[in-house]
Amino acid sequence: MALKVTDLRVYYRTLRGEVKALDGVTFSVADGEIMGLAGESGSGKSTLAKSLIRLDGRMRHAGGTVELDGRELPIADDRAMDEFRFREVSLIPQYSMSALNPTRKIGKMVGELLAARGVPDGTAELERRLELVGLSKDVLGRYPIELSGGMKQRVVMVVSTLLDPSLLIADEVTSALDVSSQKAVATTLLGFRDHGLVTSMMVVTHDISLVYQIADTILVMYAGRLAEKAPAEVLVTAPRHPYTRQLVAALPEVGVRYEDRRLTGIPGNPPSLLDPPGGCRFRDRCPLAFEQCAEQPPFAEVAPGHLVACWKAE
Amino acid sequence: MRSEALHFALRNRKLVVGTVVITVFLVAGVVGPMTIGHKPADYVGPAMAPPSGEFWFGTTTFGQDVFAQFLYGLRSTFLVGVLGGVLASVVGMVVGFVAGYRGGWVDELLTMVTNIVLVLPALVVLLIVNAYLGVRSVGVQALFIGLTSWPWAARAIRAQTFSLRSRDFVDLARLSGVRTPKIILREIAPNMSSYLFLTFILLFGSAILIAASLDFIGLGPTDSVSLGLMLNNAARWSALQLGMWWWFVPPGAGITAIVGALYVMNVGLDEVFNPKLREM
Amino acid sequence: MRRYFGRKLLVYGLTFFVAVTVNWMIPRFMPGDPVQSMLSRANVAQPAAVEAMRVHYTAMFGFDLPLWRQYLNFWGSLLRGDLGISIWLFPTPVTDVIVRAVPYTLGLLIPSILLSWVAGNRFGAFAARRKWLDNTVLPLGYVLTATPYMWLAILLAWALGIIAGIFPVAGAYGFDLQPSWSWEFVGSLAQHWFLPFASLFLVAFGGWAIGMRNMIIYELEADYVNYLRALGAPTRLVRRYAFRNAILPQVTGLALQLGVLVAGALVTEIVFSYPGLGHLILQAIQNQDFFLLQGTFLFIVIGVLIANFVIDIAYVLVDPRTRTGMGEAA
Amino acid sequence: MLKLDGVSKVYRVGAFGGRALTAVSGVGFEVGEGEVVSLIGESGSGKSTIGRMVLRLTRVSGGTITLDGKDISSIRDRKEYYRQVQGVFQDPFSCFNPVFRADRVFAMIKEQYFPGAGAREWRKRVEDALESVRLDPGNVLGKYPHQLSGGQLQRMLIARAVLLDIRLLVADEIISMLDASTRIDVLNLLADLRARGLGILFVTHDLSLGNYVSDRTVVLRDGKIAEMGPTPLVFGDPRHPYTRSLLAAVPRLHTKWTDLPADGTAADAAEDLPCAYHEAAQESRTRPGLAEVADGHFVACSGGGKAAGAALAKKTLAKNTKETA
Repeated sequence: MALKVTDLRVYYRTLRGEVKALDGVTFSVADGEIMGLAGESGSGKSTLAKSLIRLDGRMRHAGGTVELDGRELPIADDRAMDEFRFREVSLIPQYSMSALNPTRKIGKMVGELLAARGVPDGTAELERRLELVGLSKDVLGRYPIELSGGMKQRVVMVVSTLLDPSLLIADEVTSALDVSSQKAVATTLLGFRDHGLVTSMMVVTHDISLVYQIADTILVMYAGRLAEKAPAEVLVTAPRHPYTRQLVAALPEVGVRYEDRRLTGIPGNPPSLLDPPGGCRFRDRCPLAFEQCAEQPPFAEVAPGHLVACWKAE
Repeated sequence: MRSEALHFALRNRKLVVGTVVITVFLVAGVVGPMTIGHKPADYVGPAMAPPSGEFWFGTTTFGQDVFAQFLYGLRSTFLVGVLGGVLASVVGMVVGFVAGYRGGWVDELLTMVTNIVLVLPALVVLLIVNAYLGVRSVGVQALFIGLTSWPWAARAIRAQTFSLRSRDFVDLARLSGVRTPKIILREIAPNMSSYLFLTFILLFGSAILIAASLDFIGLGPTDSVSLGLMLNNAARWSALQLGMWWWFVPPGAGITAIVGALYVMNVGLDEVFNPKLREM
Repeated sequence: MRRYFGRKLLVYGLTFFVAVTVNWMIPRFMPGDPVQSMLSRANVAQPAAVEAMRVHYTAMFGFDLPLWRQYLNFWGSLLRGDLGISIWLFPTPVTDVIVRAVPYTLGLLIPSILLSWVAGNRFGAFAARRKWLDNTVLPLGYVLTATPYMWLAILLAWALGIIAGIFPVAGAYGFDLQPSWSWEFVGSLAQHWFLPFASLFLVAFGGWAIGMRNMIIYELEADYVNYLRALGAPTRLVRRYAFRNAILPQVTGLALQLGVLVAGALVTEIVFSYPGLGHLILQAIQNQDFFLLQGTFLFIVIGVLIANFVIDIAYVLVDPRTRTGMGEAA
Repeated sequence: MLKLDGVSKVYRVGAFGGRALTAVSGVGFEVGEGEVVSLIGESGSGKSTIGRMVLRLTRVSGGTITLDGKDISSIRDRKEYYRQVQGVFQDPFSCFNPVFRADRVFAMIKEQYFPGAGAREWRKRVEDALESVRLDPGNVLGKYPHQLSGGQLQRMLIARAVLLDIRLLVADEIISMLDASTRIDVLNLLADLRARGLGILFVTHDLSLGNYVSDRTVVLRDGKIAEMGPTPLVFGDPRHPYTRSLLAAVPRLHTKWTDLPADGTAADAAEDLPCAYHEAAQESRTRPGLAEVADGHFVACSGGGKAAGAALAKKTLAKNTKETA
């Protein structure tokens, strides 16, 4: 088991109180697994992704553990986490376009980063890997502003995976891209795993159809909790959680036309996480809700590798 | 959202301290002179007397009451600050809004003018103007200060306007048939009201400092007392050599306290308006 | 980059043009006869000398010529380096008077600007690091920037000059000395230099420290900082980058503050009777020596423009973005 | 109703308009009453610029845009134009001035267009409009924008447009920032408006959305039309290699990229096809640069087959900054 998250809770401090953005999640990611982490805004997917590498100033670790390759990650301890960052857990951020220091030549910046992390000389490897994503080593001698957006994104992808991390988190890396660029980035991610540069991967996205293309499994979150995890194919074709089912049904596909088949969304809004209601958080919007839903259903395995948090999921 | 700002405002030490200091001086400047029986230039006491129960800040070489001068001086200092600050803010806003909103050659032209006035050292220009034209009243002094100190404000407001202009709500207002001046006034300006206020505070402070320098050089108002003029007199009549510290310490301390309080208030407000700077 | 400098030079050229025009225009807007008002205040005893001066100044202004001619003549003599003749020190040419004073002003300004900038930035970055330091140093910084230059100068002169008696409080060197390259003279020069320098330095230092502290705090929120942190980069590296990037707006700030710093130097010189341009301005005003005043004004404007240009060059050297030709946002 | 004829947009960039940047060149198409036309393209294709030109937020550099045969730039009274043509934009949060209550967008319409309407009568109209976009007036009136969801805000903006009895709506990427569970409902609203006789210009980068709702599709590439025609034809039988490669790159829910013929082969296959424009008979080239290959189905020259496919492959990563123009 590469990654094992147990009952993780991370809260956001705000003026009106703590937002329970991540409220008790338990799951694991196997070696070599690419797990898509899907959810809408406010589902807690970004909080989960950030928690695994670096809590920002307003986030508080409220409980639970994270284990990577059998070692517990000290996620609440910013200093102690440094040892794991980059080497064990790494991140491709959403803001790739601005992730590089604008006043340093790229090669110099990477060199200084590596030296600071105690990695001897990574230049040769760096050049090799840039070539892998179709960049010449000339980019090392340039400033970020001299590169196009796509080039910057590729540089960041290479830098993030340079130390062969055990877990790579890709946070909404395709959301601002055109379809053709999305495909290329997604394929590159797949290539990282296939070439063994990273062991496992978490691809955070709001776009299920995209993550379906490259992920082995997909984990769906809703309102700070896990809804369903299943192999990608199963999740898309035979989802068991009513939320997943409605969500997948609401996605228009090429070929589906309004006149032929009118799709519908999910009525209602997710609950506020400042003071979330007890029990299943989807129950106000759920067509199947019944009395038992006042109690939080366990995230239970209903078939091999298929976990669902719903009393009605058999 | 508004109550949130208030919540932080009341808990922001910098803002509270700054506001209290300003208020105290403002009240002293407005109410104080009414409590004093004589004019600041009257020869009311013994010459060169150190502070005492009767003359709190002592007297000048000629037996004038330094405390009375201080209170009257606060008044003109605030007046010059407010008038100069308001005028500079207005000019800066007009130039900044128009340049930022219209863009194109209007922007090019206004930016050019702004840069020219920006590069010219304001005090030195004021020296020339005041010396030749014999500017000798607080109002006119404030006018000239206002007319020379707006450029950085215009630049800052232009940049803000420029970024707000591309926001969709501006387009939506245009689609609603709202005319440009109204869009600037009712859509863009409210969004940077905190920023405009901060700009005004800084201009207020800098107007006070510029006026004090002019007064000190001897180009101050002839019809009233100001803190800068007090410094000028103290220096001219060798208060320094005579060890009359009570003559030159209060006016300088007054200016420093007012301008410093304005700056601290500014930071406090910035923290209130800008969640990023708030301490959690 | 060529465009960047081209634009800057255009602005400076226009500024110079505006300054000269203002300089030419103001005496002509002055109520009454400028020559008469100048001479009435001039401390010249002999009537013959007064008459000579009247002839000279009337010719200088050239009031009998058409305006455009006056204006062109003004430019003509300016370009020949002729700024007229001082009334206060008649018949010394204004240019000579100014050239004698400039070294003193530069001697105060350049070290105080550079040192306060360097030290203020270092200190501000350092203060942003620790909460307690930030909380104690910050208010001090604000008090310093809010202090009128002349008042700090007076306080220093009073405390260290009059009371403690460590430093002299007037002039650039001892009254009993003649300028020479002797140790005695240089020592006296340094002693007289220190207080004005210190008061300029302190006020400016406060401003830079605060500016840097705020810049660093913004910079530490930047995406590249978050990325570096996520990759476990040590604080040392992150701070180094943040400092380097926060310096850039401070360079621009230096250009913006030049006018204020020059003004500060002028009033400080007045406090210490330091024989620089500030002292000249005071004398010019007291003696109604408008030629001297105007000449000093032009000199200062030229100096500020040159300094601005130097800063622009420095900016290009420290910010790679201006060099690539893509970041022409200036 | 709306007709674009040879419309171009050239931006002057740099000081004093030193360089020119062509965002749109020679685009012509129509939007009829009760018709949804989707304008599909990647970032930098000029699709948003076209939307803004139709809304008169950006000046047209060349060609004409006409409404019922009348050049829109000749309509002096902008209000008169905006009474008939309205827009909804991509980012609902950016459309609301954050310092005011959300229903200010309605008040602005009242102030500008119906100053005489009584308060009660107006409130009724607003409530009706809100109900027509399936919002509960009690839930949204009097709230600040940050208290509402993106979906709610976007519906309010549609309600705002509907208040004016418009005939044409420009919907610029209106659902790309919404969550998956609510976006389809907003999309359905567009279809409802169409049923009421409105013409809709639906600007999007998402092929599946365009396909879902539109009657006709215009595929833009680098400011020019690559292909256009009835949606089923364009998507069912794409004739331009660019359209094909776009379709191949769209992530689908039940088909993986790997299930399609491999990357290269798809492109190669497209390249091997002869250029549809040049194949077509001379007399079918009824519009400048476009040939009518089927009824109402136009296609541009593939630009030398291979070049087009290769260009896309290269572009794959090179251009992915979001369209800002």
